[in-house]
Amino acid sequence: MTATSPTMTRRVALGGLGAALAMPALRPAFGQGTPIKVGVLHSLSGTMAISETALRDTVLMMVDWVNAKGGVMGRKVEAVVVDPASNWPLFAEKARELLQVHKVDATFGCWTSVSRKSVLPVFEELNGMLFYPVQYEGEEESRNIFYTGAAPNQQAIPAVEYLMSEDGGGAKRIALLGTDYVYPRTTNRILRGFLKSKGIGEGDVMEEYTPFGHSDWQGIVARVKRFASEGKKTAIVSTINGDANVPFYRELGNQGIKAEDLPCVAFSVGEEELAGIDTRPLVGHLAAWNYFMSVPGTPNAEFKQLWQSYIKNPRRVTNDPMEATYTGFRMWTQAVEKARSTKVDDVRAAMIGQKLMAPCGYEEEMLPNHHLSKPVLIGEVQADGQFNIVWKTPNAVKAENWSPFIPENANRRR
Amino acid sequence: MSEPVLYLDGVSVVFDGFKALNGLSLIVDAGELRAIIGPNGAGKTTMMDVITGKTRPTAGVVRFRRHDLTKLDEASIANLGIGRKFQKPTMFDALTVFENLELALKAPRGPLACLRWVLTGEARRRIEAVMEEVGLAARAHDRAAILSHGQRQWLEIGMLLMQDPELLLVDEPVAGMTDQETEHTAALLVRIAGRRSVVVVEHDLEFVRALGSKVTVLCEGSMLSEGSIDHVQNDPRVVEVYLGR
Amino acid sequence: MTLRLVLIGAVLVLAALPALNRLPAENALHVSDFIVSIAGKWITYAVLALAIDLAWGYAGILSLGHGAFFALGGYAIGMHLMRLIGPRGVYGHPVLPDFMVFLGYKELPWYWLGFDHFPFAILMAMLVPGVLAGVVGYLAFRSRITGVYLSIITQALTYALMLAFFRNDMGFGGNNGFTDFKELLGMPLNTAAARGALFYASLLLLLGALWICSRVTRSKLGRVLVAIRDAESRARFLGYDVTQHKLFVFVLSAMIAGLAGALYVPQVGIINPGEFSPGNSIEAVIWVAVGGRGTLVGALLGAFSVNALKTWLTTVAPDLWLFALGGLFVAVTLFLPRGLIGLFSRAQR
Amino acid sequence: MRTGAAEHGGGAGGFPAPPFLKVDMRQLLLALGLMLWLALPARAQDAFTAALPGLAGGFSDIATSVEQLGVLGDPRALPVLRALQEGRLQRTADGRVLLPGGIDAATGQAADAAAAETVRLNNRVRQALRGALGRLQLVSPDAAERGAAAEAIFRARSAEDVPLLQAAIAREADAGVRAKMVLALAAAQLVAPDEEAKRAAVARLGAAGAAEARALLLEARASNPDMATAIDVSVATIDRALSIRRAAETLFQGLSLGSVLLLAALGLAVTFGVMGVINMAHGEFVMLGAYATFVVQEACRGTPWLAPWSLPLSVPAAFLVAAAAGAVLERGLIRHLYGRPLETLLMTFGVGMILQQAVRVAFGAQNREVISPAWMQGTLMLPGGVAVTQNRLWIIVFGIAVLLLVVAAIRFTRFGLEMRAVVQNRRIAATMGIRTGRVDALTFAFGSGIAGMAGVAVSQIDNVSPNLGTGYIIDSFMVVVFGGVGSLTGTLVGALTLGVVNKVLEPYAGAVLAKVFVLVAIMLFIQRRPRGLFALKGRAAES
Repeated sequence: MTATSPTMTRRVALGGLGAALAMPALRPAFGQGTPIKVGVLHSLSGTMAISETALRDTVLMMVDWVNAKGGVMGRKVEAVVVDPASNWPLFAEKARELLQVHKVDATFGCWTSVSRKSVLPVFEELNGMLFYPVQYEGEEESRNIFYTGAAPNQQAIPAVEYLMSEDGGGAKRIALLGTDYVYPRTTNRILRGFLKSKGIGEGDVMEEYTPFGHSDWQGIVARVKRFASEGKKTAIVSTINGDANVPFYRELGNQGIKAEDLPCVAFSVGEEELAGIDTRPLVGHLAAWNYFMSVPGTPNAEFKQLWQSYIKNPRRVTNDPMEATYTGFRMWTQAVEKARSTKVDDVRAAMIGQKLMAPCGYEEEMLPNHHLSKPVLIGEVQADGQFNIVWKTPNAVKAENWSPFIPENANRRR
Repeated sequence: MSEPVLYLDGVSVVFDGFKALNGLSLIVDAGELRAIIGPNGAGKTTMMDVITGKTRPTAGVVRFRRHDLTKLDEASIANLGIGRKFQKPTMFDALTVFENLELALKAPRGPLACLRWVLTGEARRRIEAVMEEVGLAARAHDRAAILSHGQRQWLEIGMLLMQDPELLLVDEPVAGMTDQETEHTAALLVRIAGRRSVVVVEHDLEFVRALGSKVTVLCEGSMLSEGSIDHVQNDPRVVEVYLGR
Repeated sequence: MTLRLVLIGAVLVLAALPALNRLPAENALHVSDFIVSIAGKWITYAVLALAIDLAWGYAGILSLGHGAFFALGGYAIGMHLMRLIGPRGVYGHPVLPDFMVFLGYKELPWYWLGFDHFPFAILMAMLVPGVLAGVVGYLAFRSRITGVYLSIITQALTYALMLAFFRNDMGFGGNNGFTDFKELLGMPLNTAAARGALFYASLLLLLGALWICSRVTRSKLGRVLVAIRDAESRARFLGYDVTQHKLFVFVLSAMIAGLAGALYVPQVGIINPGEFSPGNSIEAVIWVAVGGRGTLVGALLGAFSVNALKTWLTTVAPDLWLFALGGLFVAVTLFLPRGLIGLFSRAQR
Repeated sequence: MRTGAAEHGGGAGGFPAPPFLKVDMRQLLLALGLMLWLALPARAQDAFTAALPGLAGGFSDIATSVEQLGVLGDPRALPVLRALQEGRLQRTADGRVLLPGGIDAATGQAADAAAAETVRLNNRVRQALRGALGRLQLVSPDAAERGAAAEAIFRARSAEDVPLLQAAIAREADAGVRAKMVLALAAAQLVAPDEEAKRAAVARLGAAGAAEARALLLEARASNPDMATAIDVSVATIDRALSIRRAAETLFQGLSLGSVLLLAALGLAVTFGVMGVINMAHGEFVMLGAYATFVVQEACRGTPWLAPWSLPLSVPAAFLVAAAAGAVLERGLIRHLYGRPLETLLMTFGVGMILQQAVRVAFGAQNREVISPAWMQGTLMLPGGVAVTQNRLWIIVFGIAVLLLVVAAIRFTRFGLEMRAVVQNRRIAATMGIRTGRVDALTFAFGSGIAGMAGVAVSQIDNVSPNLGTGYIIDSFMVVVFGGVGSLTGTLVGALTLGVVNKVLEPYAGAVLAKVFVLVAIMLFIQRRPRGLFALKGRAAES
């Protein structure tokens, strides 16, 4: 199915040329009807390109995949790729263009919260449908967005519970390190509430924020070491954003911080981020996600195979947001088939309750709050850059996008 | 006797240990025309720079009437009534002859005043008169960039006239001029000198002679000799360092 | 003269855009909703380009920090828009914006007071950039920092502001900045009517900015600025206080940029510290270079053409557009020192 | 993208074993262990085999087994625990535990390893493992191993370690190892019931002056209220020692940041300072250098004897790549814009965009992994207990070396002479037969090449991604302007000053505000001295 080369696929998106050009001869014949268009709104240049290009490729892979199966409702699916260039107002403009000019039926896109916040009014005004594949801070629920990444209760809280458990080392003191933006701030606020409920005092929590792309971690890591020398088992909870992680982990390794003494659990570090680091000094540090590439089972094996043959590189890794994109795309095709329509209102109704045996090895379900039920997995970094799953929830956890640990949510408008 | 217009006493300027001016003293009276000569590096241009505020003296007194020039910046000094013509004619190439003169015309210099500025008939007549005087009337609307070297000299002299200063500092005004133009310039400076003080720096001794004024000879940053052109030409020290070569 | 005619024509076409949008879709003159919605944004970019051109093209002040003034204006109106959300925020707090509720603020910081009034916000959109430009300009011009040094300083200025605004503790919403605006002057945003109104407001601002800029450049002040640009020290010896003149035009330019930012934000629906990024400011300078600096029309032409190109290329060539745009910048500086407008005036001669 | 480490992880071939795992040593120990085992009473044998099945269970079973194996003192435990630590211990579905090579740990016989899977670790197991191995290795013939064992016991301490350590101390000949053991003994005594020994331990830990000792003391304080005063005195002693050390470490951090700034700015000091060219693509040249490092590393990967040298080899490679790019840029574009610095600025910004996207297209948008060689990893203890990270120390050294290289190139080479001549008077230089165009190209290439070398250093501490350069360009310009354009001394002093000031401010103001303060301070400073710290006088300052 993936005989299409990446460049050719790009050309489809590029010129909107017909599939005839790009698809090989054994492509199934499509039935009546115009192609179904999906928008791809991921940054291909600028600071976020590091993370987002892989998601663009994932969507294109899924488009190929569904077309190889005969399309959706017998209609071909066509991707419209745009580059919002890590520029938030440009995200809004491109969203509008996708909806008004290209009249896409669904859009897969965004990584940062601010990009989602920027396009949200556009999707609401023009009644579009956005699939957002990244774990985020919650505190949002738009009828035009389906959130296929984790809400805080599906990632952060289980991870900290694990750290405090006997298996996780029994941490009594927590250093919250994060990049200074809304996801870490919110997550840490939720965690503070949670830690308080577990009887950990204010004095045993350290919170520090750094700018995006922060590269000089010497001082902060030294301060964390000092924080850890107060005679209680200490752990680091990192909400450091993608790019700053490489220098952070290098510094952890070089300052000799061993996972046995001072474990660090991260919520934004996956296989892609580790690909830029020598992980041998980091063995034992943790990450909490809803998917790891090392998950056993057929759905994941298929997913990995699909990806590595599409990208023509047997060593390319998969990660959690890619899996969320995959899951979202498949649920969307299921919902379209169920609704027998691509109209946003129909598909939205059909989306709720969609189930899929996801690559993470659990059955995920789209809940009425537009979030997925997901399992929580905790993995330890291994020397080969993969994660060794050391803990997982028995079942998929329902998303709580409005955290009970944020008191203001009590008087939230509904 | 009235107080001097320009009063320099013991002025020294040191650049990186090199003494460009070394205890220079100079007095220029009202209405006086003064020629300054000296070999290259004698400090002529540095002296001009000190008077116009471009260079701060390391030591010494520089006064224009009662004003201490060492405390003022270039613009304030210019606005006190000191005009300067540069050795290398400098003007605004992107502007026309007329506009260059208009900018030089004595008028309020603040940004708001410039924004509100309206060219009155009287101002236009003055500009036109100066253009006649410097022989550029025909080129009023040509950009300064396309003038010949001699015309640029004249335009700068014209700008000096428009400023209507009390003291004119003129650095090598006749370089690149024809003999006829040189004569014309000498006559012009002499005419101006009645009402204003003029300091001329020049190499061309014929021209200095034509000015018929008192001459100051600078050498190595200080005054070597002063007097009529005949007096300095016969001063053995002058002959040795300057004329003799 | 011809340029002015072209300009008038262009403004008329722009003014007609919302009307052409009402035509039925099959009409040849029909303009899509999308074009109308981004044209308003481009107009604010054009005003920013005018402001930069006034400082750079006429007075020779190459500020690589004009994006900062634009963003500050945007933040001022953004604060107003946030105040107008009132109890419609997610947490239903009557006064505090959501992000403040969230970060545990108990009351509005003092610098947020007054922004519930529209005239105050607009005043601040001009004053804050103006005062900042005044302080920075005074210090820099007084010390005779010119040319590339000034460019580097202004670039550092916008960089420092970007870092500062990224901090959530500043009380400006950190990285997310301000979004989710509801209304302005009683009009609900996100409606065609509001977009039309903002479009015409931007057009009015553009005309106003053009009028002010041409009033300045055609006065004697304009000639003084050119004089300062070409031979700063000569202007001093003529008695012009260069610091004052530069400061005047720099502050004026910053205020125009601030107003442009103020109209930009309600149209794009978001303001965040990314607007301060040095790259944005350089890009805006490049619009002016592409169009042709030292001519007001050139600034407009550059802003529209580069942005139109960018909008088009980011869709048709998402992987390659940076090559095209980068190549354009290189080609223009090498081969068209007077910008696109230079092509026209060369053709005229 | 994961290119290389997967090969490493496979462990089949070239992966060099850490020194303490040398095969001969292991065999030696194994033989020693077997001999002891034969002499052991049957009861211990039972306890050993009884503890083994736990290793095939869940993480907490494994941890319990490990702890049991550690206190048994049974030498057969050593190979089992070692294999576990290395991730080479396997277990079968029926609960048997297999050593590498498919040997059943309980029986010592070869067993069927077909359906076996690797026993996985978590941090709790690792912690237990460290303590257990520590106890077993305390008798190791290798001093370094005994030292590591003492450190492990220090962290894992328990009351049972006291006699073990006392015996080991009595035997120990190596003073360094002995000191570690004494400290570990103090840690163990702190949790043992002997009150008298505990008091002595408090004092000894206080004298050690280490952060870890401080943690232990504070931990003990809660359970020993009667000793609170003594503990407080010891903690205060440690804090005094630490505050001095901390100041030294802050200084080091500042110098380290400064040396990165220096490296990034040195190239700019040449292109901007000497030639007056504003190159906004400078950061992209740094990025090219980092990618050159990556490419050299990949090229060396296939040749095992070359692989450890890939980083030193990258230095000339990065220089050449960036210098070539610089020469092309200068000859092709920049020379047409001499005398128009502002246009050069805009043009090179466009070039930067193109370079960034070109690298993104060629290498992908993801970060590339550049591995630090072993000699650049970890921490070095300076006298006085000041800990400095190796990679940053090497970057400081590298920064100084590059600076000296630049100075030497300008002072002592024909090229440097011609360059200075052209800068001082282009026309006269030309009349004397210097080909000024060539000198321009070489100078620019030289500056760009230095940026490329900076990229080698940056690849050791930062992301190797297409955006790498954007993070350095403004800082570099600030360093050059602050230090004084055209002055290498200025660049050096400027970079180090900014680095140290930044790091001193950081704990008080946070990383962002510290940087903002520094930027504002530079802007204000330049008002006072528009030409920077070390202003050049004369002609160069005129422009």
